[in-house]
Amino acid sequence: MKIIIILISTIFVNNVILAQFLGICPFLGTSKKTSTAVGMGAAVIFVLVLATLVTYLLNKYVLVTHGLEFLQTIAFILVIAALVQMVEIILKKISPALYTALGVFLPLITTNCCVLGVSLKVVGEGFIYGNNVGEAIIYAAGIAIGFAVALIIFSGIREHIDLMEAPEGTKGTPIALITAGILALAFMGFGGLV
Amino acid sequence: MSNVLLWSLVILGILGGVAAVILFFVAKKFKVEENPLIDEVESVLAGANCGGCGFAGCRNFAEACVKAATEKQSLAGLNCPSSDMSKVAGLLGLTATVAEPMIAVVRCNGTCENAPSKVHYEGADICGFANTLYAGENGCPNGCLGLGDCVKKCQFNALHINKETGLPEVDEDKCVGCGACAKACPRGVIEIRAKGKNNRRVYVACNNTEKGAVAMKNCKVSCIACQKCFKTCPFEAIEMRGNLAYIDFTKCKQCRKCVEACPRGSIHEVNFPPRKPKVEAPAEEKPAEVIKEQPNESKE
Amino acid sequence: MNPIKTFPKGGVHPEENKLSSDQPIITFEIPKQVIIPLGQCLGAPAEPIVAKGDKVKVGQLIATAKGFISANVHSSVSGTVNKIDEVMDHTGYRKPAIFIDVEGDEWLEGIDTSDTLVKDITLSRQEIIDRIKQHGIVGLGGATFPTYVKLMIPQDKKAEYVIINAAECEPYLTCDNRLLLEKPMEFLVGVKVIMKAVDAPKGVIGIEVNKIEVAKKLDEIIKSDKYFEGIEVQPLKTKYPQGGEKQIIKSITGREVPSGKLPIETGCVVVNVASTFAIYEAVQKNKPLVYRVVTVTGKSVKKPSNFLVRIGTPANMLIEAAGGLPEDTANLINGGPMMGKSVSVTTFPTIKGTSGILMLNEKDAQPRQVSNCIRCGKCVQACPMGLEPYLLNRLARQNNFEETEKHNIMDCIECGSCEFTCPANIPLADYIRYGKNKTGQLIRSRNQK
Amino acid sequence: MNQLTISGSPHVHGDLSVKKIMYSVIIALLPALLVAVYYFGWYALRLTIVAVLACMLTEWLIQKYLIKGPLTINDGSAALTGLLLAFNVPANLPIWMVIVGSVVAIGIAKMSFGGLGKNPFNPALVGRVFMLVSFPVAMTTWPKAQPIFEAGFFADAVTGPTPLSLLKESGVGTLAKAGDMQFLDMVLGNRGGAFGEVCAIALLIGAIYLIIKKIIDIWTPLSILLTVFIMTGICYLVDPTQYIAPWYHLVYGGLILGAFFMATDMVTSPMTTAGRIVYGIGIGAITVIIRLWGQYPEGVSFAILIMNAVVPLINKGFKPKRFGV
Amino acid sequence: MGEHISHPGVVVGINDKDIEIEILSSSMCGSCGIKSACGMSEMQEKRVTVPKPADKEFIVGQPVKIIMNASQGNKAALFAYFIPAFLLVAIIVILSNLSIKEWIAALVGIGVIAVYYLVLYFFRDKLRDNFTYEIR
Amino acid sequence: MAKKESTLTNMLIALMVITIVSGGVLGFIYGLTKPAIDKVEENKNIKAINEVLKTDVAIATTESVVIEDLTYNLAYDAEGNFIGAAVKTYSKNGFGGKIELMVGMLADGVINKVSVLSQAETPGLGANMVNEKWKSQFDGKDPKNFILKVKKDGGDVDAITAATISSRAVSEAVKRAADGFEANKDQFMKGGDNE
Amino acid sequence: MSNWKTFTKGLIKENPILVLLLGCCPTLATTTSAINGMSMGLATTFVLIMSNLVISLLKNFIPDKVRIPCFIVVIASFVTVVQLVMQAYVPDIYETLGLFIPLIVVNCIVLGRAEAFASKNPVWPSILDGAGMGLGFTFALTILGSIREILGSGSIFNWRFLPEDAQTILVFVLAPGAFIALGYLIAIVNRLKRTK
Ligand SMILES: Cc1cc2nc3c(=O)[nH]c(=O)nc-3n(C[C@H](O)[C@H](O)[C@H](O)COP(=O)(O)O)c2cc1C
Ligand SMILES: Cc1cc2nc3c(=O)[nH]c(=O)nc-3n(C[C@H](O)[C@H](O)[C@H](O)COP(=O)(O)O)c2cc1C
Ligand SMILES: Cc1cc2nc3c(=O)[nH]c(=O)nc-3n(C[C@H](O)[C@H](O)[C@H](O)COP(=O)(O)O)c2cc1C
Ligand SMILES: Cc1cc2nc3c(=O)[nH]c(=O)nc-3n(C[C@H](O)[C@H](O)[C@H](O)CO)c2cc1C
Ligand code: SF4
Ligand code: SF4
Ligand code: SF4
Ligand code: SF4
Ligand code: FES
Repeated sequence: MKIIIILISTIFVNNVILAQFLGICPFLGTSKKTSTAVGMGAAVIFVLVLATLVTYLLNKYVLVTHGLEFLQTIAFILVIAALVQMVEIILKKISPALYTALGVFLPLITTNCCVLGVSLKVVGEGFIYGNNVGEAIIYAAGIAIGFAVALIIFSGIREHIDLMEAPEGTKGTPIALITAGILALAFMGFGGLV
Repeated sequence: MSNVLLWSLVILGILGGVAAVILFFVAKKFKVEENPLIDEVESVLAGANCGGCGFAGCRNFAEACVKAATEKQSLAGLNCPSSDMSKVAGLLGLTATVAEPMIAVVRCNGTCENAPSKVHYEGADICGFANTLYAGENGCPNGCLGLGDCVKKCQFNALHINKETGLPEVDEDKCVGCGACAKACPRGVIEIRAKGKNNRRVYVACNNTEKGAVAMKNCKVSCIACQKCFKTCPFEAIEMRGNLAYIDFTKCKQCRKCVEACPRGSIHEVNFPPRKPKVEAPAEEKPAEVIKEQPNESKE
Repeated sequence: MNPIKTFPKGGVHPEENKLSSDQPIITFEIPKQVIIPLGQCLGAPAEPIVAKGDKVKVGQLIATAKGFISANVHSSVSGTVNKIDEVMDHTGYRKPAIFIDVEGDEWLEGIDTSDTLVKDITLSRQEIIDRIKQHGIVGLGGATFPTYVKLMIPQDKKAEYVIINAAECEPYLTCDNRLLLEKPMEFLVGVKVIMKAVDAPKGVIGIEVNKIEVAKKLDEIIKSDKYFEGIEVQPLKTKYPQGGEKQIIKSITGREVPSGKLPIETGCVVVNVASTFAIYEAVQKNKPLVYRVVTVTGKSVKKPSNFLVRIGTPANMLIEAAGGLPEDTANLINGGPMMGKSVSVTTFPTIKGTSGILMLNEKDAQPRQVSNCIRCGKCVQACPMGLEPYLLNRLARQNNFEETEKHNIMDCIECGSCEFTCPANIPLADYIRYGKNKTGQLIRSRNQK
Repeated sequence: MNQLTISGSPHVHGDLSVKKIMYSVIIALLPALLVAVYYFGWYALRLTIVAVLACMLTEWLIQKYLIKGPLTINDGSAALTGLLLAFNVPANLPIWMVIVGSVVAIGIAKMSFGGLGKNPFNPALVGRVFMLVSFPVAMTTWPKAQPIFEAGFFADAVTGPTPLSLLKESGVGTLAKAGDMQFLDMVLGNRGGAFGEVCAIALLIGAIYLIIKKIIDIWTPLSILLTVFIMTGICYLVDPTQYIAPWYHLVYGGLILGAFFMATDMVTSPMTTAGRIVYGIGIGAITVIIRLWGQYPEGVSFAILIMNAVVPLINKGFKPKRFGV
Repeated sequence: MGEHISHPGVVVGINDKDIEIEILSSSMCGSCGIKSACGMSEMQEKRVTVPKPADKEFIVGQPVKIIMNASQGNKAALFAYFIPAFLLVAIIVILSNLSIKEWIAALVGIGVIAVYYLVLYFFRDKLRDNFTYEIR
Repeated sequence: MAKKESTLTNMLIALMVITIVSGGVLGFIYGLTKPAIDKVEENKNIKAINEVLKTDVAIATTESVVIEDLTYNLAYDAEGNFIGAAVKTYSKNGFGGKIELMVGMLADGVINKVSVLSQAETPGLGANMVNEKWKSQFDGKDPKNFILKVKKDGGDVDAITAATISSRAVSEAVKRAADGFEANKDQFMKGGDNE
Repeated sequence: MSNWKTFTKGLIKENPILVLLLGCCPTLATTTSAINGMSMGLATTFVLIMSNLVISLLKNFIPDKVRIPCFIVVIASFVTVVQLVMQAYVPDIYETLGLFIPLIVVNCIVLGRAEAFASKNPVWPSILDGAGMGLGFTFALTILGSIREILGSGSIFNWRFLPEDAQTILVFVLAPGAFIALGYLIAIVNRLKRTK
């Protein structure tokens, strides 16, 4: 039950993009095509879950035990950077075919404030979903799914907007932001579900 | 307290070390510093992503230039019609074979007055479509249809349709001669010509392929292939292409004798100081001629 | 007769306006000069084999087909070749044509000009097809595709049905209807000829129910004569584009011509009524295609009529005969209002494919205020091919031809149902045709590479 | 004779036009407006007029000074947006708030995207949700229905609960007790709520007119209503003390208005029948979820907006069946 | 049919079976002025290896377009990212609900995806046959 | 200085040097700021304690006890009499997550005052809980006859307009404090006596 | 490029938010009021200046291939410094900005300037560049914060100009309002740029 609550909360009620403002850059930058949005979502889920797991453990078993919480930012960012690189190498070693397909499909997976933000959130004080890996991981996965959901929906709308051609004044970024705003407005309807 | 200090040294040191090792193995894949020249080259490019160079975008073109410069020491084959390639070459320490500046000229002067419409068109505002439907409101199968496919394609806002004449006009200051409009025109009305010395040009403002008699009926200023200009030109710069005279801009010396010789007023001169009879205003901006092959493909 | 059938998806129902359906076919006088365009079929124009000053007879070959998809052109009158020059024809361009000054009406030897019905089919399959080819028969349903090509069934295919397209779903046009009423026997023999040519056991005549009397009449004749065994009449719902080749096959047989494939994939050969009649005349009477029935009509036209016209007769003569060009004519159309082509001059010569000359009045052709697409989906609902016209329209406007290809623009049959139904009055069919044209170029250039 | 026209085929056209469509919808909404004026008097009329004018003016100003495109304000779509926006607010809402809502509806939700037909979201609903979020108090303080013959045309509004807000706050028990919440009253419109949504009968009359004129098709509203009925029905069967009977859900709140007049907005709904059914099911399901478990008493507006966002994906997923494949 | 993804790239190496292509990240970032400043993983160029098409000749340095079906891309993302992420989440959630020490749960989770990747490694040839590209 | 080559050693050295230096610097600054940070926390606490326990009686000594998840800051007057406790309480059910309150409970079990330590409610709505006007409704209420539930739920608390969720959360937090205080009151009193 | 130009380009011509659209998350999240926006901007500016300074000093010591990680460590260190200092001396603001202070690390502007400018230029221009970019960022955030505060809370720099109980347009202090306000702000900037 708790799992479901966390998922609903992170996907709909407190969507990363639409309510928490994390990961806006890749959201705006990679939402031009629907066809890649799903794959992008999968990639984000993986990176986010893995990064959260590692930073969670790092925090709990290294930083906290030594009273070094103030090093969270710098430690996490280093770990995340290295982790993302490692995944890439491992993948290339394991299956060049997969690697190639992904390279063509999603030439970039941007890791960004979304990953760092979620890692910090999970270990932060305001984290209301308890203090164990299971929930931290579910939370991370929920956040990433929320990102994917918003991304997929948004990419559909953006393709539509490109098709219909917005006027000169709002074309491009402005209209994308306005659309995101209306989408956020619509998602407020989910408020109070959990 | 010093405990914390110690631990932070140790832990960050370890993390740094681990990261360094991982990154060493990835290092090969870290992008060699992106050549800063690329940014510089890009900054002197027009930035319109017009595709005139054959690359997807200006940045890709800049990358290609830098690559070519470092590997081949030459920019051969790389040309951005919209920008000053000599600047690019300068940045890269090469001398560019600077192409002569080009400009678009509209080889049709079938204004509403010169070539009154006989029918009225209603439908999609695409020249490429109207071209499949009929010869044009005035009946000239080579003239401008006036629906502005060329205008839509110009990335530089250098073209607009003059409402009165129904013809596109080129803004000399904005046109960079990228040729997008010429490609877009289903009738080959637009030619990319050398801008000419002092920005002066002489060209036949007609694209007619029909026999003189028919052309005369369709349009008051059509070239009827009377060959007067051809015979007049002291430099053999004029050739007859089918039913149309064409002035080769590489040979034309801008003597303007042909302009006077033409009984139909089809030859336009641009940016010359006025002489006795002044050149009429509206069409003078658009120049040009060149006849490539006849663009009849889509006529069916 | 079978119960009424129709195709399931899409279609529209424009006002029928069959104003001339009661007008008997009048044999039109032979004009003083005919102008016979060289490009009369879908495909390459024919090459003239006569020169200025040559004497020609009715039915004499004057231009030969050039290439596989091309058709012979015959003189429709006897007289002297005046010149070979360009004429503003139905395409809106000046195209080469043979001008013949008429002298008398002398037919070429060997052509049976009598009215007698010839029922016995003596020629072999191959001979029939050769005859059709020599006599320059092209599809008279509008597409002007050389008929012999259609009748040459590939080795690995088998024709099961000959479908006679008598739907005449175009508003206004009545030429096929009149032809069926007045020449039913000849027509039915024509069907037999085609069935023999393609070796098909069955012939089905598809007729929209707004012409139910003709259907009944044909049905009676067929039932009363064993000779016509194998032929049946199939009434179809009155719905545009019932006469579209793919639609009529679907209506009658329930089979769908696969995307990008020819009708023979479904074992069907579709031939128009007028073509069938022309085939009868060519095969049984050795008569090349020199005349056809043309409906001259329009709401403001004084005498909407059906004329039997020699090919090359200038349209303005027909218009005069029908009472002159009405004052309020806004749009002069070669063909029907849905598929026909507007022409810019009244003097264009009639060609093999001219099924009608329509003078639309100002009210019907009145300029419509175009607004933005409101995404009502009516075009999607109306498209018989299951396409998304609104999308194709946008993509074509953006010159995004890779996408138009993905969205199957090449399946479009250009029926215009989408544009007819669009409340925003967007010239959808125009944009789609443009897109189709460009997409075709794209595909071709890619295949070349 | 005048000049011949050259145009691509077809040369004849059906006679439906955008203008006709929009004005038909406006006409279809008039019965509901009449009932609203009957129950809410001058307030309802005033808000309607203000919203319609504000929407039209916004559209005109933007087209004239910002977009500089053709002026389309008499095609009726802006007026319709204004009308529907007004229908969705309490009759006693301050005027300036309606104006803000209208400017948002037309300025942000419609013209920013290029005007008629280009907006992915339903403008009136964007306006309404914007107001709901911005002015939560004013937007959820509902006047009681007071027939003008009893209370007078200019009667001051007396606030009272709507069936759904009662339900949300006090549970099923109170609702059953509250005598005035009778089914018949609901259907006739004698209840609190946004003034356009109260009378189901008047709305249905308009809807039937539109369906007969083939302006809206039945699939979207039908699937919405069925989904709501089934989902709330299941909840009712599971626990009748906590959930009310499904038929009440159908007439409560803006469901009828939303299903027939707002979800059917062709601009923001899918193109194919299958798509429309999926869209309707989505709206129905989200409506029920928000109504039963969310913080807002009413879910139709949010549900429609959320499904609007999904429409491009639905259009991708539910293509018409192609011929010959 | 499905949608196609295409990316421009440059041929950087050729052998008898394969060609190596360097993907220009142009569809996403090529024209984005800030790409060098963007997140970390863009700092690398991707070099991918694809089987050489039989009917075409390529030279090093030639700009090409590499085209793949979008559903293949999604399949790749499924294998490479989604399944391991799912495994990781599932294992850890299950284990931590069984009140196993969380660091053990975490290690087991990581161990399981290591195994998963090992399995992928053994099937790498099979996988390769699953992906086809068109190069223009 | 010439640019360093990218060898493994150089990379290791560079990165490690930088991280170690950073670690050192940060540790140092942490040491510098730590007292200030702690003081901020403490001040906040003390301020809140003083605020919520403000009565006629001056507080002489305080002492905190943690029982379960609440912190009780016990206050005694100069004579060592137990004045009351400032209970640090919380609710996780706010509209924007966790809400932290300090609730002043007097020895007789009456709520003295409530102060908001942290909240993340919507500005203009739930965030209005910090307004004195609203908060003051708890002042001097005895939880025995003042039901700590919003009126909608059958209690006595006036909800903030359109922010019932926040109001509920505050009520819940206050109730938690009151209940906890009630349960442990005797022990506090005794503790005071003992001293 | 003159020092002056180095400094001013970030203010308007290459304004990181309005023109380049970098670092959207803090922009959207922290601009609920003018003060918040400005504080975030200033915090970022500090990090920018300091990291530019240090990186330009260290640029020759750092091998190319670990360039990015080194930059990140330097940046992260300064972010942590800011974090600690704010926590100690301006706790209120620290609390409202919350998570977004540590996220300065991943703000593309900071890394971007390090990479694109400081790693290639001497110290003094690097500082100016950092200051210019940072102030441009601050400027944009303050403007956006003001707009949202005026519309959403009826106040400016915490000074309420509307009566206590006047209704304001709440959306503007909420998530949707952030997107919408930024969208129109950029639209306006685009327009100004075009007419120029
Ligand atoms: C939309 C559309 C409508 C058509 N309507 C008719 C029609 O009413 N009658 C007809 O004979 N052919 C019609 N055709 C042409 C047929 O598709 C087909 O070409 C013809 O029946 C084949 O016979 P033919 O080659 O003898 O002309 C139509 C074609 C299209 C695309
Ligand atoms: C994380 C990320 C952020 C991006 N941010 C921007 C941006 O802020 N502005 C931008 O123009 N492009 C950005 N891009 C690149 C866009 O995805 C897109 O490729 C670019 O706008 C070029 O599109 P165009 O070629 O259609 O103009 C970003 C890409 C990524 C991956
Ligand atoms: C944008 C927005 C912000 C909200 N913020 C709060 C809030 O901070 N606290 C709260 O209790 N409710 C908040 N709400 C919830 C609604 O106002 C909700 O209707 C209310 O809590 C229910 O209480 P009511 O019964 O007084 O209407 C918010 C709603 C919206 C739309
Ligand atoms: C059946 C129908 C329903 C409509 N519903 C709405 C609506 O709910 N809200 C609205 O703003 N406009 C509505 N419109 C008007 C119009 O479609 C709307 O303003 C467009 O979304 C503007 O582009 C409706 C139009 C029709 C035909
Ligand atoms: S006018 Fe033609 S040649 Fe000149 S810039 Fe425009 S598109 Fe290029
Ligand atoms: S010049 Fe060509 S493209 Fe331009 S308007 Fe004329 S016909 Fe069209
Ligand atoms: S013209 Fe083409 S797209 Fe339009 S309805 Fe006919 S087949 Fe469909
Ligand atoms: S019928 Fe016209 S308005 Fe309706 S969706 Fe199609 S193109 Fe758009
Ligand atoms: S600031 Fe770019 S993703 Fe958050």
